[in-house]
Amino acid sequence: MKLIVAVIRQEKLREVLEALFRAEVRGVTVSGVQGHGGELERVETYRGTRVKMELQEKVRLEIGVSEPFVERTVAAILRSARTGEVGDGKLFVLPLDKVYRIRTGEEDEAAVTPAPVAMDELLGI
Amino acid sequence: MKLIVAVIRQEKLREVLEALFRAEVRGVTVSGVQGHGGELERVETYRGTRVKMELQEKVRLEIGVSEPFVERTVAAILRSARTGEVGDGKLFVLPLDKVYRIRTGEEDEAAVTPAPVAMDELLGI
Amino acid sequence: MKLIVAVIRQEKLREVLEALFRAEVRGVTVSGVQGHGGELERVETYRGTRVKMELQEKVRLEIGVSEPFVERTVAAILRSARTGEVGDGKLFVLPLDKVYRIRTGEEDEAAVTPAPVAMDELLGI
Amino acid sequence: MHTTLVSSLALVAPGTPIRTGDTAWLLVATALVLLMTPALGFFYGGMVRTKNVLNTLMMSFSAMGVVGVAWVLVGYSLAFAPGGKWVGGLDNVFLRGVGLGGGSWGATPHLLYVCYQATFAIITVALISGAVVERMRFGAYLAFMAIWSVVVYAPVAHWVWGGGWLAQLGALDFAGGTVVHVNAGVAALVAATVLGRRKDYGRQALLPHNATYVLLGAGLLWFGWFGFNAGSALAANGTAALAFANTLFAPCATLVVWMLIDLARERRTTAVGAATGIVVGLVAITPAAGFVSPLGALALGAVAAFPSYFAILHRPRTRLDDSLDVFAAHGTGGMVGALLTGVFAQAVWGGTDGLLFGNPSLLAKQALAVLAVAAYSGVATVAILRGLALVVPLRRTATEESLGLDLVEHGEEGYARGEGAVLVLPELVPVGAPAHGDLVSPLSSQGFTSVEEAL
Amino acid sequence: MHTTLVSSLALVAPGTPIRTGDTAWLLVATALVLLMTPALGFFYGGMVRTKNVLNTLMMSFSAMGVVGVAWVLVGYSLAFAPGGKWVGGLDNVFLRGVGLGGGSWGATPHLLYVCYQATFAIITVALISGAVVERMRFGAYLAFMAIWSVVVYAPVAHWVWGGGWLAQLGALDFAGGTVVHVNAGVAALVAATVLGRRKDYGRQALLPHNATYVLLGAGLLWFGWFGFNAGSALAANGTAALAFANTLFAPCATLVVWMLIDLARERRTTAVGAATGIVVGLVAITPAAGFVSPLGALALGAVAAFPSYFAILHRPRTRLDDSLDVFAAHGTGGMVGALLTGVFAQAVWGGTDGLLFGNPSLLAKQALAVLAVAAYSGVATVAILRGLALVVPLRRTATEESLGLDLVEHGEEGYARGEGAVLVLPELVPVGAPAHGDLVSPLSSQGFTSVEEAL
Amino acid sequence: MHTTLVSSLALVAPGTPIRTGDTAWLLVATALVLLMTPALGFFYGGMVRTKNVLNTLMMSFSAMGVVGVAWVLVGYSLAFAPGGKWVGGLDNVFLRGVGLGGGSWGATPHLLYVCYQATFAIITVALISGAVVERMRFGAYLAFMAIWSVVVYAPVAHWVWGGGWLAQLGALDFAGGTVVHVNAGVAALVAATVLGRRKDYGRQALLPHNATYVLLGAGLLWFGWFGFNAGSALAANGTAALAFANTLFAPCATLVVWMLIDLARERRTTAVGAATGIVVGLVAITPAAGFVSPLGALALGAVAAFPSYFAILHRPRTRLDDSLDVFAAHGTGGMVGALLTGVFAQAVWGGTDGLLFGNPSLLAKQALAVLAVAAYSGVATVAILRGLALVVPLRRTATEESLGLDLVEHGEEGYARGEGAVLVLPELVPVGAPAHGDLVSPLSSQGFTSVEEAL
Ligand SMILES: Nc1ncnc2c1ncn2[C@@H]1O[C@H](COP(=O)(O)OP(=O)(O)O)[C@@H](O)[C@H]1O
Ligand SMILES: Nc1ncnc2c1ncn2[C@@H]1O[C@H](COP(=O)(O)OP(=O)(O)O)[C@@H](O)[C@H]1O
Ligand SMILES: Nc1ncnc2c1ncn2[C@@H]1O[C@H](COP(=O)(O)OP(=O)(O)O)[C@@H](O)[C@H]1O
Repeated sequence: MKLIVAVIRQEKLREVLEALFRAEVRGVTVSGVQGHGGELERVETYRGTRVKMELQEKVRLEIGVSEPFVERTVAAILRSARTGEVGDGKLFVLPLDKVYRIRTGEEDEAAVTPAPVAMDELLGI
Repeated sequence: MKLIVAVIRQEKLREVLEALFRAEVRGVTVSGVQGHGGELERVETYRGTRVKMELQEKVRLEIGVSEPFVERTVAAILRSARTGEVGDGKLFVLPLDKVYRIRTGEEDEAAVTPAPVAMDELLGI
Repeated sequence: MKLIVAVIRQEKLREVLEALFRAEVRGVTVSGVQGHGGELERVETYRGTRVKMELQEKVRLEIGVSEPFVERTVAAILRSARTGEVGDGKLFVLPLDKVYRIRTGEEDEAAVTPAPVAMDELLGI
Repeated sequence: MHTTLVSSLALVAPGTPIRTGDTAWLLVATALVLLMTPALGFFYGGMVRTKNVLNTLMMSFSAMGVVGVAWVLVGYSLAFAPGGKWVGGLDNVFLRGVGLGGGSWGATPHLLYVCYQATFAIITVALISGAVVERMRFGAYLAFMAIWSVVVYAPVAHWVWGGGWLAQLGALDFAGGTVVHVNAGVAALVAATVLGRRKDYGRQALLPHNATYVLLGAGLLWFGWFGFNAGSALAANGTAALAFANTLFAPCATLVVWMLIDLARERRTTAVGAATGIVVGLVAITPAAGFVSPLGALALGAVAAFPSYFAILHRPRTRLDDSLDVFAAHGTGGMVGALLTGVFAQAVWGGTDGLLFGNPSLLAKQALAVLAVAAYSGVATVAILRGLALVVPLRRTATEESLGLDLVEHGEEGYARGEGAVLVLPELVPVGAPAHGDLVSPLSSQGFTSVEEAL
Repeated sequence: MHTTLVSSLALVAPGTPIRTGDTAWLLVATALVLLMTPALGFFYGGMVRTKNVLNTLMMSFSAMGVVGVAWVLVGYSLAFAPGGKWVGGLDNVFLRGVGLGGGSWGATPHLLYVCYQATFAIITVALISGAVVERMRFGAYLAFMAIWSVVVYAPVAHWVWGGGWLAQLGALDFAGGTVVHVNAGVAALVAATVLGRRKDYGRQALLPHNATYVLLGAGLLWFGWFGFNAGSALAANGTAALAFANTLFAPCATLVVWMLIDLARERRTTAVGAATGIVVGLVAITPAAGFVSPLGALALGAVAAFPSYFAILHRPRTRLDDSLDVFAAHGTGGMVGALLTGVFAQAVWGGTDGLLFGNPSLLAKQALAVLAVAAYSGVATVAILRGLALVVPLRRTATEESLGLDLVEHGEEGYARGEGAVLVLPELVPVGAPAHGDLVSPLSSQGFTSVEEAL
Repeated sequence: MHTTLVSSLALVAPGTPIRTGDTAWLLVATALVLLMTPALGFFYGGMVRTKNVLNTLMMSFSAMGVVGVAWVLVGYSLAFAPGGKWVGGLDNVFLRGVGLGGGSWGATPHLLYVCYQATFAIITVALISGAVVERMRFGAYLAFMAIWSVVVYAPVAHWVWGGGWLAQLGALDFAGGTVVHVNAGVAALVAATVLGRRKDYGRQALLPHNATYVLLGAGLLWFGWFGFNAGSALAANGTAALAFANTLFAPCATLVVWMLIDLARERRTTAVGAATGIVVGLVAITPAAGFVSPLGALALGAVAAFPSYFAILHRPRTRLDDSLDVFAAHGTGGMVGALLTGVFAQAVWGGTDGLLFGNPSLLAKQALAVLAVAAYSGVATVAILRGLALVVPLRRTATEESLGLDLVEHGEEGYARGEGAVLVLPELVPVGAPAHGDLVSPLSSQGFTSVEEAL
């Protein structure tokens, strides 16, 4: 089990989510963060006071995956989040001791496999 | 030392915090996140444009605990965050190399044990 | 490779960032979180209803560093984030299996070393 | 319908001459009172949780539509057309016979008078919403508004202002202390009781998500209230000036006293409290505005702070989830104002002499007016809500409450960030189908790619 | 310049006597119409994404400056000074000959009439901005406003209100259905087409970042619109009262119908929809306000909901990125209102009898007026934009769109949190140097420490 | 007290006849000026950090209470009751002798005139708050307001408008360039100096947390300012129209010039800048509004942009933490306006001829008026603040500044999210006990479970 943490550009979120779904990764937790790296900084002016904004808005993804999924998840993110400009972000892979699905108490692999029930409903869209 | 990361329902936050305090876990860091999993999605409409909201508001807890506390912390969260409906969230346990309490520089176990001073003040409430 | 996660006081963010830059750590991801620890709580009143605010606004830093940088990064944070009052926060060091720079696909050490291109531009400020 | 429409379109009733100065003022006053309803929306909307802000705003905004239409169709006539002691006649149904000349109300166009009174009906109904926010079904609320404005508001307005029994009795209500505030306040109390508590009430802290909106609303309400009170003179004359001054100075006093009580109790002056204090002062001076001296208004405003302050303090300790304290602010404030009118009113300033000027009987009449309005409003509101409940459930389920009424009732968020939002092309979701369920099953990867790129 | 200035400063033209009541109302009405422009800013600003809120607000606020100045210099004269069928003369350029007496417009000061009309010119131009938000260059927009207000707005105002050919023809436009709404609506359509779509249009969900601002804007617009419509009587008389009543009741009906369509289609009543419904009702009643009966206004408002509702529903399925549906709300609403004026107008209420009262010719004239204004506005707007494009690019690049126009055009954020913001002392960034690039290279640790501590 | 109260309640002084048109306008104008104070709250509130937004708003809202009451009790009398060169008499203390008839001010009710002037006193005091936000103790601020309004505002108003020495001298101040803006601007400068800088000033970037509120405030201020300036004609006449037009066109010019300077310097037009430009234009035209031609107003507005623009640019490079640039906007703008009145004023438009029309002596009088008001305001404000400081500390500690004044002074958050908020039952926290400490020790698990479930 690994926990994959990626910091990506805001405007890439949708593409990355799509790529993840195509890679059959269905569970993901997202949050808004701010990053500092090699990017150029914004200058803003308020009533004659100039400020440099050191932090850029980014999005952070956190995905718990079982071993067989690590590679494709990483690949999906790396591919879909890239623009080639400085500021594309970083991807971290962390070891994970244990995962639980809170609803059922299922552990590890079982905890991150999508509930089959959802599949039926797909037809209802 | 472990870092316990849990993604739970917003409305369960208070119950989970209570359960943690009962389990004598006093330190916790909380943040607002958005999650995608097996949950049903919300459909919203703005001037005739329909959008599906793929991400649900969730709360993320991050708790550094020493080994003896891992089990009860996990148990407390699993118990208090559960509703049984899809969307209850996940709990991750990560290995932790080191913990520091910034105020004192104390490390590891000492870093996550509540400061005794707080106990006196409890009476003052 | 390690992932350093620190929860600090909001008002210390600028000092910590400065300290990190002095320690030549250039990449960092920041997010707003709320913490509960040994701090005193705020009491607020709305139309005669009194509430205790259990969570304090904090800032969370996440920094991926290569081994040689771990010590100085930790030191920089511990030094710059300290006030000595309860509530200074915690610092966690997590093992990291892998880091990628999304822009280039570079891995590990290379992924967290600042792009040399940025250096030229520094002169332009 | 066609003939009725055409024939009533064709009718322009004559009237007495109008005066431009008075008309100018009544035009403005009417616009000001209409503005109070959006203002109330923000006053209330700031006090609820983020997930219910649009629903709360909509409870005020929709009142402008529903009650406005009901007023044109029958409300005005029931309130102000010649009628009996209890209710007006049907002469002005569909505004038949309403023209552009002056009449008994003054030297201003009849139609403008209809508008002015319409804005009162609208805000009165909207006031009630504060008691049922975060849980009432919006459809039921819309129906409630239409019925209540006709069945409760119109007759009560008739009693006091349309020549009904309270007018004949000699009870004073300059601009609506009983008609508007006691009436709405009691209805709110009853509605909160019938609807029941929010599921989180008393368990969780339900905080105002945007206190700046509460202040914005209070500021705009004060501004609009000059139209409400000084406009009630229906002329740009000395009485209007008196009512204006009292509407300025009474809330000044209430605000100062409110801040002092806050300071004494908490050593802090809350902003939501200050906004509330302003509104309470405005409510309290409403029945008295054209009848008491400015110094009397100052005293009245100062005194009126106390009952409402402590009512608001006490209410959360009860089981009554009158969520935004409509009763404590408007009901209590209106009652106190109506009674104090019986104390401070003065013939020399345009009223009837009150208790302080040697005439205790006025106070008795005031008390009777308050009781009568409270009783009728209470009973009728229960009846309407219980009746409605037979047809449609009045409140949302606990799950829907959790989701928030913005999503459930309006399918929107107040402050959408758009992260993770995916366009759904109309073809994918058949019209009418998913509907109120609000929730569809999760997107497959197909879902994502099916977004038509080449619009 | 100096002599011109001094000589025109010295001139106060005489005029007929003024009436205080009428003047009082026109003073207020003018202030109310001016308020509509900030209100529009919030109505529009709430509908864009967070990163463009200031730009969208500025598109309205800057109109007050640019169009106001252009109006004083030449616009007013071209619209209202004595002239020909097509355009006014130059007699009142720089407001020469404009004094404080009354005249053909009524018993109110000429200068006040100039102000009143100025506020119409301002809002008309600001309305167009809704079609080009989130991508148009602000500099180009400022130039566009100045030119359009003089080249398009002033002549069209002359046609209808300045004694031009449409006035002579007998087409009715009480307060600007064609002059303001059809005119701006068509210009918006054209501008959206010339500018092209936003890069994310049809690909991403572009959500209103703050629906409460949309409601705030709608509430304030309604309030201001009483000045717009009832003020157009230019007197505090029965016509003003009629226009006022219609401006109150028509949107009530539109709002109710809009909510009902929403309910029928989605089983939910959207708040952004309700705000839109109010505005559509206001637009539709504008040309008819002083010509139809109140019940006619109710009917007109109800009917007018449909075309705009379905136009707004349909538009996102097209390639047309009229981003905030200016055409669907104002163009369509204005056309429907202008045509329905030809149906519901009545001589007995102050208009000319329309279709419903046996005179189909009025409807033909109304249709001609709509077509003429639409044609001229469309052609002239294309010409202006294409001409401007030769001098300056009209829109921002895709990257700049991504960054958001608040940053790119204004160097600010709407809601700055200040985390990670570092003071730059003026000495560090030479004036004018980094400028529009907005971006400077990353801070070294020196950058941080160079913040002068001892100011 | 009882006898005084009753006797003054009983008195209604007679007066000359009133005119409905003039009264209608003054009623509205007064409401408009009152609205400016909440508007100012939002203009200022948007510019501070999130943690101080409520405190900043409260500094404006509380002025309505405190200054309003002080005005009724003694302020009005000291300013406008018959008196000497320096200060008015005590004839109208407690509003004794104030009735509903007209008088020297015009054909409007005396009591309404009191209200109109009250709104000026309120906003003048509220203006000062911009200099001391984010650090001044609220209690000290409340006391300061009460004293300053009586000791500084009332006499200065008397000098200029109450028949005092500046009126006798022939200095012109149509609507308060010196009385309101120079007065408040200098007091602000002094207050910022006495209070000292915020702890983060010059070290951290202190950004406007909500620039949309700054624009909202500016829009509402402009709207209200028509009451301020055109209302100062105290009649609905030609002068009112002139003042109205100038209040419309001067800020148009200032706004355009401000945006052009911004463009020239930064290649970007800031939104906060545009809002500031509007306010500066309004300030500058205030003393001149009824005395200069519309074209003169345009010129005046354009010129006035420069001094304030560069004052605002320069100030952050100094040690002076006049946090929201009250002096640069109101002090400088008021001085420039007052002096330019001496340049552009014209007898033919209702003023005295100024420099441009061959009369340099007016400019000298204007300069004297500015100096006198600035000197008195400066000295008296220092005295009041130093005096107050003997009784109560004027500012919060550095820790309290860090926490933010919303929490420390009001015990609230502007935008509460409610996560982690726990209800405290009143029984648990004894009334009065924890109080200003704001902080209690951490919750044990008991704390959580002690929330009474069965209310
Ligand atoms: N060492 C790091 N640890 C954590 N986050 C980082 C690190 N380096 C960069 N980031 C995050 O990645 C974002 C982009 O990084 P940056 O270095 O600018 O671009 P690139 O990876 O393309 O060189 C930053 O804004 C920050 O959020
Ligand atoms: N693999 C995952 N990695 C990270 N977060 C996840 C993962 N799967 C689910 N989550 C988080 O948990 C939440 C609930 O998960 P979901 O799969 O819907 O419910 P359940 O766990 O009850 O089947 C999601 O909204 C998301 O935030
Ligand atoms: N065990 C923990 N796990 C995660 N975060 C913690 C933990 N303990 C404390 N924190 C975070 O650190 C902040 C300060 O901790 P606290 O215990 O109050 O102070 P101190 O470390 O000075 O004793 C808390 O607000 C919380 O965000």
